[in-house]
Amino acid sequence: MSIPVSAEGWRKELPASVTRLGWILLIAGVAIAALGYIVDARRMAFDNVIGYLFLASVAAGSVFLVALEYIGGAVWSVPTRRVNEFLGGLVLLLPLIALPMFFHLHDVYHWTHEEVVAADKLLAGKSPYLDVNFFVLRFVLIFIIWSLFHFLFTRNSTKQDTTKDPKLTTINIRLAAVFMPVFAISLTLTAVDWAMSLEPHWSSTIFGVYYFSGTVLAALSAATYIIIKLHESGYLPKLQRDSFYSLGALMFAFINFWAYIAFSQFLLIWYADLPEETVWFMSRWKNGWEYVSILLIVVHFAIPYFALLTQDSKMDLKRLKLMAIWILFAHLLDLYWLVMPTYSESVSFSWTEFAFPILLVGLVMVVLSFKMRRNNLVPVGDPKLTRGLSFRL
Amino acid sequence: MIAPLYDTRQKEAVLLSWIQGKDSYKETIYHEYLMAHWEKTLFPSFNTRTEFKTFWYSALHDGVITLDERGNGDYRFKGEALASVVPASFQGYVVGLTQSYYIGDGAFANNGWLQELPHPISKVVWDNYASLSTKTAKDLGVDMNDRIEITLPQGKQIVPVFIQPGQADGYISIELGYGRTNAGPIGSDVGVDVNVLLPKSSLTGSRILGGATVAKVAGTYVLSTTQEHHSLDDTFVKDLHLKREVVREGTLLQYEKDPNFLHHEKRELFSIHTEVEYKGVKWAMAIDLNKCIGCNACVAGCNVENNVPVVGKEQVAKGREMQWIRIDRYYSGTADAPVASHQPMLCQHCDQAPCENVCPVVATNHSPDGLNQMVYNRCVGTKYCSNNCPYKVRRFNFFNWRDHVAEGYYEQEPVNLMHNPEVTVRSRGVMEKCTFCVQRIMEVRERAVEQGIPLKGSDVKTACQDACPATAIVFGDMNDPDSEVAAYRKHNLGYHVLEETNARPNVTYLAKLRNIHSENLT
Amino acid sequence: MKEKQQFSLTALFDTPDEIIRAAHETRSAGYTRYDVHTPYPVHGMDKAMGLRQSRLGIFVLIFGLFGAVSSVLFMTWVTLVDYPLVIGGKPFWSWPAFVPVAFEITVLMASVLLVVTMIVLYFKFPNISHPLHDTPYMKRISSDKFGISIQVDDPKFNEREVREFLYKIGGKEITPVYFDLEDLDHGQTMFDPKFLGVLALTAILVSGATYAVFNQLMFMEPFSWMSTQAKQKAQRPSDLFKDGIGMRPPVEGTVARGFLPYLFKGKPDEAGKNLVNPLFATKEVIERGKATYLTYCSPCHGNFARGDSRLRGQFPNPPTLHSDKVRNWPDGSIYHVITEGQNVMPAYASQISRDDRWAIIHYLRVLQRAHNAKESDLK
Amino acid sequence: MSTAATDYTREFPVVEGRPKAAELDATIAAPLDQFPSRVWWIAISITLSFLSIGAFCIGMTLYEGLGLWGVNQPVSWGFDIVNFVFWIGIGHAGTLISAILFLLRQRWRTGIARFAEAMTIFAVMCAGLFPLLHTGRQWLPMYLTPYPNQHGLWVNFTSPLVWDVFAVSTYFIVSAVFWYVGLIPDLATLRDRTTSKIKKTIYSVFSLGWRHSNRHWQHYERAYLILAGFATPLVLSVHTIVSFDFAVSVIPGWHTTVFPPYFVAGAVFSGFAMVQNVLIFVRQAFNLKHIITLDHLEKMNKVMIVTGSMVGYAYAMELFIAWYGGNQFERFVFLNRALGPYAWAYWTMVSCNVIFPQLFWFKKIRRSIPAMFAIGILVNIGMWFERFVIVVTSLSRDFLPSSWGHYTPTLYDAGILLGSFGLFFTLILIFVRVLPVVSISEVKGVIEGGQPSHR
Repeated sequence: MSIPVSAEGWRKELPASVTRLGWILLIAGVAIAALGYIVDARRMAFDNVIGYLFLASVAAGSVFLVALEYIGGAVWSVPTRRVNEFLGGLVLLLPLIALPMFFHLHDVYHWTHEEVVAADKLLAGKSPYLDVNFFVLRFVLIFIIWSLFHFLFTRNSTKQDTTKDPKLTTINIRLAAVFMPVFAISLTLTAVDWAMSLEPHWSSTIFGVYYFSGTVLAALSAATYIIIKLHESGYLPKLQRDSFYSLGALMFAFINFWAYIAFSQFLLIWYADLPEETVWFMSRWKNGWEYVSILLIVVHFAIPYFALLTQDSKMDLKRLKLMAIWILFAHLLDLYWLVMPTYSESVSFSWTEFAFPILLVGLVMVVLSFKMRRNNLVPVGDPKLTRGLSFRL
Repeated sequence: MIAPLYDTRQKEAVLLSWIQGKDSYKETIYHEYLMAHWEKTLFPSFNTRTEFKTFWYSALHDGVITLDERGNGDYRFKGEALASVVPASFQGYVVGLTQSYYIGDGAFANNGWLQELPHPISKVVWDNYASLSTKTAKDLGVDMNDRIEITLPQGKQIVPVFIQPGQADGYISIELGYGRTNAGPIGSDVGVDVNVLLPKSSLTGSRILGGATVAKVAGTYVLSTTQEHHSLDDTFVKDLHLKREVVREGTLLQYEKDPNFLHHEKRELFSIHTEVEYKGVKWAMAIDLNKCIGCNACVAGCNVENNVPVVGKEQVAKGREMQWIRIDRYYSGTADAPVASHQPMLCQHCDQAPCENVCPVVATNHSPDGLNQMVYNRCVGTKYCSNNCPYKVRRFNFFNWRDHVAEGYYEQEPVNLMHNPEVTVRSRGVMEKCTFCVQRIMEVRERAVEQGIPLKGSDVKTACQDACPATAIVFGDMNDPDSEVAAYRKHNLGYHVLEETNARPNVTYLAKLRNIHSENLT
Repeated sequence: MKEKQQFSLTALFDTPDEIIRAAHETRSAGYTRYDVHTPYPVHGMDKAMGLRQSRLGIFVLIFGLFGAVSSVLFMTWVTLVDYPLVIGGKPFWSWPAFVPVAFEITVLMASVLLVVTMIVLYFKFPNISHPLHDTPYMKRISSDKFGISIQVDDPKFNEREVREFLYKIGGKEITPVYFDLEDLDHGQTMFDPKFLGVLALTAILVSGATYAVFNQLMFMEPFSWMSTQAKQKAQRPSDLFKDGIGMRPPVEGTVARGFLPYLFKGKPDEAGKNLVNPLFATKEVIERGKATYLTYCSPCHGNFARGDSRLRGQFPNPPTLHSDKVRNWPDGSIYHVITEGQNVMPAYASQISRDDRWAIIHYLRVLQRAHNAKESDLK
Repeated sequence: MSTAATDYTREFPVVEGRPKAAELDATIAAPLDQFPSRVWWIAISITLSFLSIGAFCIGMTLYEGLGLWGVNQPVSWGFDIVNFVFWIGIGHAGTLISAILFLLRQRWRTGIARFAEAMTIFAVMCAGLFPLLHTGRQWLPMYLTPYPNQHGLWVNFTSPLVWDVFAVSTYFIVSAVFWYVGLIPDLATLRDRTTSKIKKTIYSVFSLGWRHSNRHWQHYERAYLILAGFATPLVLSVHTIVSFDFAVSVIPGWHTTVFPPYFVAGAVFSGFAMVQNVLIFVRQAFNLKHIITLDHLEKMNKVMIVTGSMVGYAYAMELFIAWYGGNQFERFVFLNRALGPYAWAYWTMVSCNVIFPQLFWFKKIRRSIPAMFAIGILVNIGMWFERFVIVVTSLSRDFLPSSWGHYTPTLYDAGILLGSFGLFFTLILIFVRVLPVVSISEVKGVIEGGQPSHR
């Protein structure tokens, strides 16, 4: 089978309308967020945490998916790897999203209040870790690590477009091997810092894995949606049903994985019934939060589970596209459910919640069009590309 | 009081029949003699208007009579009398021989229940030993379970070593009553005979003997204890019972200033699920740590009431003692001046018992009156309940103990007659634990039903409560607001052990108050 | 010589490519009763043969849902309806704890029934014999060849045409396959004595073994059911004591707590003189006395102590208790009679507790008063 | 292929060389046709003597009682549950290879799947032995199943041990069914190969009349896919439920939410180590080096680094959250593990599970048979000690310092452990003689030229 491997054959820009829409959404999002900070800074700061965690999911998750492809020796995802690489570029924008939050740490994190910590033996014991300077330091370190790996992966990958050197693949495989443990720790710390420490008395050892399951889902869904959209618009014409099936199957697997982790956490805490642990679930089971909790189960598990259960549904592009969007929304809901009960004891919803989703959608569109202008949409130099394009189950 | 078993005669009856001549023996001979003696000597001095029989029966019923005896009225402490007891100075090591707490001078050596009662302080069972202070042990170069030879002019004996924090330096105390060679299947060859150290002249005199020479001898002898020993200066485990709020203590001064001082850091307890409601009687116990003297009478009482098996020394060493209630002893402070705390620990009959959840066969579950009940016949013995019990008060029959100990001694006639017919005799492979003397509860309940009156919690007395000489244990219905136990539960000093596990125990402890202010002990 | 009938015409092929093409050709030629045999699943064969996708998925969905629903319903019934027990303070219906079992049952039902369905429905188990078995054709297929077999019952079947067709599409070793008619008819009856004998023998063996294991073996040492207890059970005899009574009476001459012996044995006068009713005539005491009286006394003395019960005539008649004698007796005398009995009246000491006896006396006094009411009472 | 820079443009042949399908039949079926060699007889006599030692210890335990073991108060679970979790873990590799790798379309699984599945079944048999034995009254196992009885009593559906009963029995049944379904075509091949009449009858019966018909293959493949789809969550659920045995409790060191995924990772980790160890012998003994290639072993070693690192992550997470959570009991337990009386077990576990497997980062070690064998053994030791650390250290020092105790296993404990290994390897030795250790039909499908070039 002959594959066009000339670099030009694969570089295509997104239409200007997409870029324009991206900018409009981005600016609108920023405006809403700014307004939110003016009107209700505390609430906006919590929304900012959600926004940050969401972006971190998509960005770091995409870097992870790139690394996973290398380390797992997967071929089916080679033709679409660039999408993950592009989305991975979002890690560079993480500080921008996080920045406003840093000015409102006091509103969000209970442990930043020195007088509270001094009066609370438990929090005092955690103060070496839950410390503003250390928090920022961790953020910076994690940002550097993610950016570095993203940079190295993409640099080698793009270099390969011209050199076609299989050694670059070998280097990336080794890098991916190093990245995996680093990613595990950094993502866990992100989850602990940004989400778990919202309720500083509470802790759960599985929390990092829980956030990881959502992260992979979010990154995968974002990529899936973009890939299908590009395929439908003629950007990736050579893709076969088998590749989409793999995306769908992976999505289905991680939906189950998320449910498995979430249920394990719940069952163990419910069963032992220790007040120090149950308090976290109980605050999510009263004052209206119980409806959000139920909604989360339905939205994040039940519906996507049955929607993607059969073999055919995983190859149905329309359904896959819908489910990708659906799961992105579910992940947002998941983060909302994780973060917002700390903000208010009773469930509440406000326009400020829209700021970051709009902003982030715009951001993704802008970043994508920027990247697509400068890069090949397909890693034309990758030695596995031919196999990837002819991948059959 | 038992009627003669087999073809036996009471020793008094034997003596009497010798005095009164041939064919005078009958079973009641001593009884009649005793009654006649009382009628003649004691009864007239009472000068009551009742006849002798009434007097006799009421004396028997009460168990005591009050004699009009007055001393000389001088109750001052006579310091000089000490001189006759304790010599002014000792040479070398001093050996103190004391009666055993439980088997006395050895008369009860054949009673397994008593042999297996842990020593109130050292928690050693089935043995006597030379108790040394930490410094003395260091001087002698011995450690726990080493053996030393004690030589006195009148004899010598090799005794295992036990290091006892708080013991006076240079002083070695050993219990008498052990080392009997012919005491029956249980009591023979238990411990060492230190009677050989007693001078003939001192059999009735002082048992504090100076001038002993002590030398370490080769070999070890392993003592069995029911509680592990942790070094008092190991910061890792030191004072854990206080840090974990297992034993809570305060000072009298503290209490006077602020009666609620225990509960300032209020722990909020709630459940993720709806909690079970108990209407009607709900059993609960309260234990006042101020009153508890750590004597183990409750343990003995429980053993007898509930057919608790004897397991023997080796099994205790393995950690398989079966007592349903135990007295935990904790040290705090330093090895030279330790502070000991006692805490009776038994099944807490938790409302949200972690043991119940995990039993696969529902052999342990909750009764409508709040008892954590154990169904022996359903139990398959997974031991999961014991693992999940925060208090580790469940006991497992690793063997058929009665068959296993002393060649089935406890299964033979007539020893088996001593088992309480109201309580199941457990066999191997089943878990058991404190039942709050459910058989006694049922008895009171039956009586209440029979008489058509409501069950009154305070009518039930558990065996440990009955046995407690200090009335440290209170039992009753916590839903009865007037009951003593309800008052204890509401007491300022009341607390539950390991509250944070949310097990909701039904045994309330009253924190110990130490009056250390006046003695300036801190 | 058994009668043989042709089953099909078979042809062998060497490579997967050939067989795929051959299958395709066969289908295009319009044959319907044919089959392709390959030693392992060859990709794309389903398409080449034009087979529809297997329906097993639907079965699995049904089995799985059945497992999930039935297990949850069962656990609900057990914990809510049949035997609700408080376990560890958890609610009776602890749904999170049901999830693991429900999941396992779902998987078990779905996967085992799936395989059973496949074997029975598609592999036609237990009817597993087939004409192709034991043919040289099958032996080659089992090893490394690929084959097509076009059956005789195909509407388009024609020996010559098919042979030519197979040859045309590259088939080698084109051979017919035959089968025995007798094999098909070789049915077995239910009432074969041998079969019945085996059944009977199995039944005897199984029931015997069950009985031996569960009623004999399992009750021997070392298996313990705690049915023998090393203690003197209530109401059981004992070999140890000469009188054989296991539950020992208190030793003579002893006094139990709360039980002073009755001091006026055989001395009714002294009892009357010395005993005083320790209870006050409160409403509760009288109620209690009434209940006890009606239980123990009324059968003879009558509900109103008139000595007019149904038992009249069967014994020396029980007297009325309204006689002057009884009315003027001190309480102690009545107590004595209840305790010790009188004439034919037996002692009630062991049936009626002491307090109850005194309560009866109070009640009796009430009856007596009612029977001889004074005028002042009427007011 | 190990010399030059790796060629990414083509898929590696799963089977080395270009064996013909018929040759495969002969190679794989060879052990079934020959009289067992002397090595085999020596091996089985060793394993049978281990088995009889175990049988003796089990018999004595049944007769005398659990007191023969080292268990006590407070450590009521000892070797029994350690071994149970260990063996269940060993079993997980088989299902992972046969089901999860099947779903992931990893063709290299074909060479080892059959063997791994057999190991799963044997390991589950060994594992199942221990929960039965560890109960005090071993003659009452039926009490753990909900059957209608005259007491009117059911089981406690909130008990993890009941979940275990369901999970382990489901796992065993489904694994056995999965294994058997995989065997059907091979049995048919054997039926058509053999010349012995008895064998032919047996194979005929168990091959259910299989005739390699594509009309059957079609359903067969579908069923196999669905079974794999069920086996995957099932295998996760089994070790998850085993982890629940500990994690639902309130005992510090047991109650932690990361246990489910951590146990699953650990199970796969130890299972792969065991499969790798045994396969090294099998490929040698039965001339299967071209079917079970060095690539297979290397891939398994890679899986071991991944799962080993997951286990390491869980250790780190437990330590971190024990500190972060601020619960003094948790903090104590983890300090006690690292520094207390069982520190030796803890450090054995950490070094064997986290440190030594890191050597697999080096390709040379990954492809060196002696090195990987040694590391595989170390991993199995480490994983056994992991369960020991979890079970024993947590129990020996829990809440009340007064009830602390020490656990010392007895010879009976050791004997039964030895016996379980005896049982496992005896079953394996019998298996390699009576059934094809490699799936004939699956391997035929992945040899070069095994599939049509155009579709």
